Amino acid sequence: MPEIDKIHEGSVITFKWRGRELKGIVLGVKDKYVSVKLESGYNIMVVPDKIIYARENGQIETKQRETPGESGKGREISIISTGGTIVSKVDYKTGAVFPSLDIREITSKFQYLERQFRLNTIPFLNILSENMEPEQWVELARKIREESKKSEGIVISHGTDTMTYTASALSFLLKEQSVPIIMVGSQRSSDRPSTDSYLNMEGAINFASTDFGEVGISMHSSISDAGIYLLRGVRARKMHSSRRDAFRPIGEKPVGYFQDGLVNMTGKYRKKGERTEIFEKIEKRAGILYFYPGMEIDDMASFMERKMGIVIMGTGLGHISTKFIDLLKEYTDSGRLAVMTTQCINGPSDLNVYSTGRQLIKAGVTWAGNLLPEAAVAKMMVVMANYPDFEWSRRMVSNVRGEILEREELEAF
Amino acid sequence: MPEIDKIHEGSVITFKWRGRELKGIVLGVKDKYVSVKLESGYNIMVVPDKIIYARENGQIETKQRETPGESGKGREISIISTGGTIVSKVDYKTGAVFPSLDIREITSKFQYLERQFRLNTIPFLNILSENMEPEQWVELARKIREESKKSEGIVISHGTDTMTYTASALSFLLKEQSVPIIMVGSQRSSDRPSTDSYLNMEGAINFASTDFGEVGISMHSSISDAGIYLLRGVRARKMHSSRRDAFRPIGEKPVGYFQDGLVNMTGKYRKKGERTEIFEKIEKRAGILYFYPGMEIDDMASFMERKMGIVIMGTGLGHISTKFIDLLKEYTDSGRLAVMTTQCINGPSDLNVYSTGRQLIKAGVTWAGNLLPEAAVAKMMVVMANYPDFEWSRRMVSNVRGEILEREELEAF
Amino acid sequence: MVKFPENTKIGLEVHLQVNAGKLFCGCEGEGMDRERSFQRTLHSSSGETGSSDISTMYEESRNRTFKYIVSTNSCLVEADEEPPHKINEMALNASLMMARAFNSEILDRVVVMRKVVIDGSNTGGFQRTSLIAMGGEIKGDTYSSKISAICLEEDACRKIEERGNEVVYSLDRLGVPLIEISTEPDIKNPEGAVEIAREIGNRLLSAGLLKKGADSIRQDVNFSMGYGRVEIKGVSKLTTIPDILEREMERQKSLAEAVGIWKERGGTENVIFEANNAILNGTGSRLILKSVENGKDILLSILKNGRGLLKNGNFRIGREIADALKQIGITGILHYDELPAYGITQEEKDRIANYLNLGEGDSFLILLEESAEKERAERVINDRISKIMSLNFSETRAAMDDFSTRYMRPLSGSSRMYPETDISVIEINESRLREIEGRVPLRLEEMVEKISREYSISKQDASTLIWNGMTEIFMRLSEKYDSRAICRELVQKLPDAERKKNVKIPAEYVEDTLNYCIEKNYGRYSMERAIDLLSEGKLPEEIKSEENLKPLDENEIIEALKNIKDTKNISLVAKQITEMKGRPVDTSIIARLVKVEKR
Amino acid sequence: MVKFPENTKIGLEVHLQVNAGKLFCGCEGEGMDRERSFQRTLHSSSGETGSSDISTMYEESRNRTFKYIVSTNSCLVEADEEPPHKINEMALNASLMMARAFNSEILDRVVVMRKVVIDGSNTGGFQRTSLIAMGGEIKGDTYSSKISAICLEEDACRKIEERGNEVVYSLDRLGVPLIEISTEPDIKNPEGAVEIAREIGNRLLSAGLLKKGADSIRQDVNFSMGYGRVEIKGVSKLTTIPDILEREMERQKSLAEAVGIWKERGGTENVIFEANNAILNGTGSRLILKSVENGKDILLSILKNGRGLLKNGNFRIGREIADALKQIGITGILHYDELPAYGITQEEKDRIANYLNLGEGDSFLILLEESAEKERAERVINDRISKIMSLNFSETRAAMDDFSTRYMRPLSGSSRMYPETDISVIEINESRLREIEGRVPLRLEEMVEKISREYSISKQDASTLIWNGMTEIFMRLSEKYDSRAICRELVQKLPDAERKKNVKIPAEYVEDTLNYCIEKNYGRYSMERAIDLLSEGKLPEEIKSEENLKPLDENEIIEALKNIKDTKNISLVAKQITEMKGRPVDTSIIARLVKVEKR
Repeated sequence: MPEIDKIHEGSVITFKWRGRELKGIVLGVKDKYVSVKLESGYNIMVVPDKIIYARENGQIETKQRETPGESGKGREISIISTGGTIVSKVDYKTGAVFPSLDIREITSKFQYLERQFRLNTIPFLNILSENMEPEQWVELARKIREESKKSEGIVISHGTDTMTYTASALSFLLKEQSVPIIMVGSQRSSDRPSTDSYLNMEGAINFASTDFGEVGISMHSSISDAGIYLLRGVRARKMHSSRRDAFRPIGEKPVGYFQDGLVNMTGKYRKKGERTEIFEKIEKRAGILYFYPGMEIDDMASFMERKMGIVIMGTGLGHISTKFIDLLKEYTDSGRLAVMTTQCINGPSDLNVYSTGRQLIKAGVTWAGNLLPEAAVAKMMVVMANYPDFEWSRRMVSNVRGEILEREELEAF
Repeated sequence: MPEIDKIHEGSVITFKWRGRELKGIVLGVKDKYVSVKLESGYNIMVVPDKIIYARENGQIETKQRETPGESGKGREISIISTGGTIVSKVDYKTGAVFPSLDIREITSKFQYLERQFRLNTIPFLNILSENMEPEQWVELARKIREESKKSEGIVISHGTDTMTYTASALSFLLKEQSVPIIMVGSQRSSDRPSTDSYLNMEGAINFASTDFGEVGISMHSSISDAGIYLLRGVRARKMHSSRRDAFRPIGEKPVGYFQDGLVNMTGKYRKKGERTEIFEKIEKRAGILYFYPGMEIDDMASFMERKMGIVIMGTGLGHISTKFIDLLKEYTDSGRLAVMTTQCINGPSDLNVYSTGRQLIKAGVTWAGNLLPEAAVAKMMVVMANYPDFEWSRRMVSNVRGEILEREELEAF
Repeated sequence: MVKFPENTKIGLEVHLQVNAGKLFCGCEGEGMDRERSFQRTLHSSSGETGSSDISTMYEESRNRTFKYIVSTNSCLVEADEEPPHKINEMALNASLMMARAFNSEILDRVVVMRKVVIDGSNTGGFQRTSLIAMGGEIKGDTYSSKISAICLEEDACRKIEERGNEVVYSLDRLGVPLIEISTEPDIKNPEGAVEIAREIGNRLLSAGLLKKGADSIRQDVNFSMGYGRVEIKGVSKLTTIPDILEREMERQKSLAEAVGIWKERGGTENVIFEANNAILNGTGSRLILKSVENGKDILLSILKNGRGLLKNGNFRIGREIADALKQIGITGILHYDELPAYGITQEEKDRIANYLNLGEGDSFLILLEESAEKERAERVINDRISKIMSLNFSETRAAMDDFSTRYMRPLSGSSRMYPETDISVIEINESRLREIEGRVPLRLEEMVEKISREYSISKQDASTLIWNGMTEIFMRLSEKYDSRAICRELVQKLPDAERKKNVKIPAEYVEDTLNYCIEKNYGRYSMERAIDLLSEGKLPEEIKSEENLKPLDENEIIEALKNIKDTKNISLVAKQITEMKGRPVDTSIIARLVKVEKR
Repeated sequence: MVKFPENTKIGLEVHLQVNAGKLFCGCEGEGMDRERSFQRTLHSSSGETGSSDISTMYEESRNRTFKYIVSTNSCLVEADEEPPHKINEMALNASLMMARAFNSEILDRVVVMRKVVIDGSNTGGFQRTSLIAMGGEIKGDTYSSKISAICLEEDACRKIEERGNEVVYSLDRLGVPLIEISTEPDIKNPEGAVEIAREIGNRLLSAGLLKKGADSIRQDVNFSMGYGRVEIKGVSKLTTIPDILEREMERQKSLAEAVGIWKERGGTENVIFEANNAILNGTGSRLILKSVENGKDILLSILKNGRGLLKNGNFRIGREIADALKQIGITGILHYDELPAYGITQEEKDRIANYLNLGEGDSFLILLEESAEKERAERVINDRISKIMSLNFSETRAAMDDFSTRYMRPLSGSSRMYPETDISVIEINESRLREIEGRVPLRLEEMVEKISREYSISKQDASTLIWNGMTEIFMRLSEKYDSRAICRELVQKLPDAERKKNVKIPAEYVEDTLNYCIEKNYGRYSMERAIDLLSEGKLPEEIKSEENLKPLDENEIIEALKNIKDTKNISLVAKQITEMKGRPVDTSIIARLVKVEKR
């Protein structure tokens, strides 16, 4: 009779449980419990009374299906995959999510794409986006430079969690760009029949064939499977943890809209340029600090110690307790950078309005209108690594990629 | 001839500037520049050629007008003032903002208030809200307990910057409450003809006379001077740095609406109870940590060192780089508390969905649905100070003040 | 009674709606539709369906959009916009209580699964379901049946309408907890199936946990008589089971007989259509004319040896073919046996037979469809015929209102199930099992008996209490007050008042106000007054705060009587006084006072 | 020409709209109204108005709401929902350039102030204004005037309509930069005022910085002739200044005369109204009847010694009183001098006189108003009369279309100004001053002369360039190409093309495409083609990318000529070829080729 600790994942098993004879495929063993997929399709986790029969079968493996390659004819679009929900599939037995990138699965849903585009799939990274590090932004920028030599547009599939950070970082890392760069993700993984990934990707490929010369984000505009927004990377933010329409433009309207196969560019944008050039350095010693009542001086001091620049998310127009003023003065006096943003997310920081703000100005704190915290930290990392320190503050407050809005319309909130 | 360094604020002065004789009142002297208010009303800052005449006058003083007291007849409402834009006025000569709380200025705008209510004004604190510390929340709770003995409702005027923090803290500090507690602020100071303070206060006084047994926030519902929302303190957030309608309910609809003198309670709420009881302790060693790509292990470690509990604002459903897992495990193993929230603001954190989340669960990280980061840190400070440590996690995840929503409707985002 | 074959096997899948909030979110079980809606499409994933499942592929290729009407009892979870919450405790407990009731073995750990369904009835494209227990037995008065599995599932969306490519669903029912109890196929006849199904429903009813409403019990019936298992979906009324099974039995019998004849004739050959639009030139058939006008072709094929089997006496293979084609959206099929008809004359029929060079026992098929659809149609028809010829009739069928059944889809395989990873495995620990131990539902008869005995009320009344879902309230109130009096209020007064005003008074309002009367020691007349006021739309808070329930004391009654002239009819007098004072009055006091007065 | 008194003093406040973006936000100077609007109320703060300023108190007590129509060129700043941004550099420079032009002393530091205005014309309840410079002198051809101050301000909302308690404004004009130049009251006669005002406007025009449009120059006129300073607001047309001043001079003269008589008679006594609704019983006056019907009372008062001064010959004290009352919303005032009228008979007039016991030179007032308003009305009337009696007529008045003026409010005091703390003090440093040094605007005549001379074009053309705001573009393009050719394109071709298609081509489009033609060495015909294409609505990018502007070369023209039969009219031939090929063509080449051909 086979012992429980001899049973392996994938074995076909017959066993007794509370007097009943059951059959199935072993999904795993932990402690005394065996996970079994029954013939009915249900998974159970039980302690068998007795194992009658077990045979290694190998029916279960974790599929690692990455199918790079090209598909279709027409204008060339590169699809660079970095990981995330959009390329994940579920193993139907274990429920484990595994990465899969078969572009034909997408184009088979939208056959016109095959006629219009030559889609070139490039596995680049395969990580959850929360594990993305600034060094990888630079690598991605290099990959973009390489792909831009042969492609007319680049789509980057990316986890939604840190998508706006990456989009911002790429915006600043790209000195010039000759192709549209469209980031796309999904809020429901591709294994679900209700996934948003196909429509988001359809939008992304279409946006990637325009003259858009910025880094954009292509995601659902509402919870219906209807339209897809093109959002400016430096002004977009994931504003809901779970909805399809989580990505919203902050303080402005979407740049473009895709529906029923048609792109409509509704906003202003930079046109693509002649060549793609990038910065290749990044300064990691920068970070975001979120102010809250009760924050201690040491909290800020110890954070600052390791940083060449900090982005503070203050309250309201950009305030923090005045007890931090001296500390900040010392920090900026030492040639380092402190940029104030607002935890309200919407609206500008403006240190001229209240006395606390004016004290912060005197302490050398910089602010840049409605620059978002995520865009601020990405910009800071690029600016500090690639410009002399006396230029940092000026670079931070001047608008280079649409990250600071000159005007906010009433509807934008 | 008077010397420039003999000139004081408030002096009446006649002087020559580039050959012209000018008269005015001195507002200040700094370096060689004299600030003068001319007879035309314009302020100028000039270096006088020659001072012809100067006389101390004392016309200018920084007015400190706090006029506590009572006004009107009817149901007693206490108005506790803590500072902030709503009670600030400008000195029309210097432009300096000074605190002023003359309730008659408000009731004179809405004379029916005098007939319905006896308004009792209590100066309590006079600070900008970004300087509010957790100890002061407890003091405020004590003051509320005291006032609740004689009043039927309490209005707290407060700076808008940290209003939701204070509202959340009070919600948790009040074990039971026998009166409505309505926080009110303004986004445009009372000295401006366009101030929103009168209407916000009118709403607050009216809300304070209902059976609402929670801590609410009374602010503009739109940019028009039309309706005022009553928002649940633990579910409201300042979502714009400058607009009148900055305060928004997150994931739910407003509890009440005030317009044209009428209150309409549209949402569910706890009714006021028999008595007011409070917790009198608070644990300051708690704080919010905002995750961003590139955050270093030391950033979290050094923050944790000083804290008994931390609220993490992760990405998406509540994720951070998996490199922090070990550190978090160590932290929670030592009996301290780590609660995950989302920087998306809207929507739940849910650590069951992705692998990073499940690793965080194993590392002992707690999450509580759509509990907001601001409410989380306030709740943590109250829970940790007033319950044994083995109860902390369970208390954090159980809904006691409507801070965790059971269901989010489609319209709530 | 119809005789079923010896080898008949009947199994049941009974679905019971639990009277609790939704299974994986904070919404209530009942709600109303709202103005708002959203719309979706669903995609099948390649990994999940076998290549032979062309109905699923067809489902997706149809490019259908689903419109979901948002209801007051739906939230982001139903919209597939938020991960599921923790499982509803009350529903979970109900399923465990049912398992205990039938001595089914409860699993230590419950794994929530997703079952893929892409007809739009679930917004996520799957239904959440979990196996709770296995084994056990249902014992009715006459029959019994072994249980194979007890599952706890989410109910699906309620379909509102289908128009063109759009299907409209309401979210109100989506996510309501369903207990699914599947029996082994050990039932021998339809009467046994009816009894077993009734027994299952009665248990949840007896526990006060069955949701009210027409939808609350639905059953699927598994039937086999030697030709494979047929699963009949959507049998909503218990009593129709015998009629449905009789029709199904006859269908299979005739089918087998027809196959016998067919094989004897030498079997058949694959159907291959060829277009010949000219063949019916000059026809008077409006069906044909209209079809041609719509751009369809006339496709013809021999059906070798099929004459007289497609529609003749009991033989209905024609319908089998038509039903299968319908699943892929093709409807225009005619065959030899049914002609002349539809305006096609005998001469035209002969013309076709001639053209196809039809042999003695051959039949033909006419397909009115675009030629582009030819291959799809051939594949479906040939698959269908070869399945029938193999005498394996196993499939999923739908019950119709006329007791017949229609082909729906192949039996679904286990590949359609995979774990719901958003919900962690639920441990069924000792403390939970102890919690339900005292609440294992009795059989309905036992429950009636028990309540009748313990509370000294009639069986009739006890039964009414159970059917109205008032048992728990009744038992709680009876702890504080005379149970017969409480029973009278709940069984007589309450339905009476509701009927008069045509309202439904929430049970918690009734409990709240009656409780108040008990606590205040107000007595029977106040309780009745309370129910009257509730039926008029007053809220418990209002009723209680206004002292409306305090009965008039003797002095007050004396005072009131002064204004009443005719005191003959005591209950009329009581009514007048109550109307006058807005408060209840004890008729016995009136009676006494009136007597005193008269003296 | 009317003779003005010796002691006449006239001062000007000229407001010039600067052709730049808005002063404190990122919006453009021009825009269109949109569908969206919002609404506000304004409150006066107690600290800010004197207690005597009852018109302001009235303004608030009226409970007016202001509705603001959002325009395409407005943002959160105009909505008073966001702090102001940094000051518009171009507008600031323009104001400094104007200061330099008149040798006004520029302040080292500019402090932005808020001037309280609660009529709703500014969403914040105040206008932002800052003093830029003091002193200097404006020299016209005949007259000159000293400057007291040069300010840079925000323009106010454009009023759209007033209906009931609601005033509707558009946000399109709010925030547009205004340079305000105030002169000393050293102008002696209206002709001087006209010349000085024109001189001011011409300077900004000459610098190319004056916004186009009817609103772009507005002036207030200060006038005094010994009875205090009157500020006349809203003189929009320069040429109306003499007429307005004449009327005002006559008003003050008559008023002074009337006061003389009144004083001679022994002066007056306070007006005190008493209600007597019965006195006009039986009247046929519809005015009275309607007033009574609306719940108003008939309030009567003696006006001691006032007979013949209220409306008689040049005397118009009645209107002074009515105007003042109108400011607090009271309109129903009648007086002795104007009766009988309005249906009130001589008999009724006598009845009132009798009732009031009127003396020989006395007058009376009838106020048709609710008694509750009595005190407010009395206060306004008595204040007004005593101000007139004191021969101090100083106040703010509004210019009317008929050249008369109406009372608006008292002169506003300095208490209405306080610093805009949201904007830090702006330093006017050396580098900024150097930057504008070369751009100090010349007098218009000088500018015309200069351009004409330096670029060898006619004065007529130079003047047209300036008036059309094309000077800068002209000068830039002339650096690279023949200035006369450029001038021809801008002064002749461009207006011509615009007129033909009835469009306005943005100046930057013109510059962009002409520049392109110059860089590509395409020549005149391409420039004309460019302007034609722009007038057809094409964008510069399109025009440039499609190589539409490249002139045809000789071979291409030869090719094209083959298709043209009649070559007599060379310019018609050119037109045909351009239409055929979509590209410009040089007529001289055609002429040459045609000649060659003919030979």
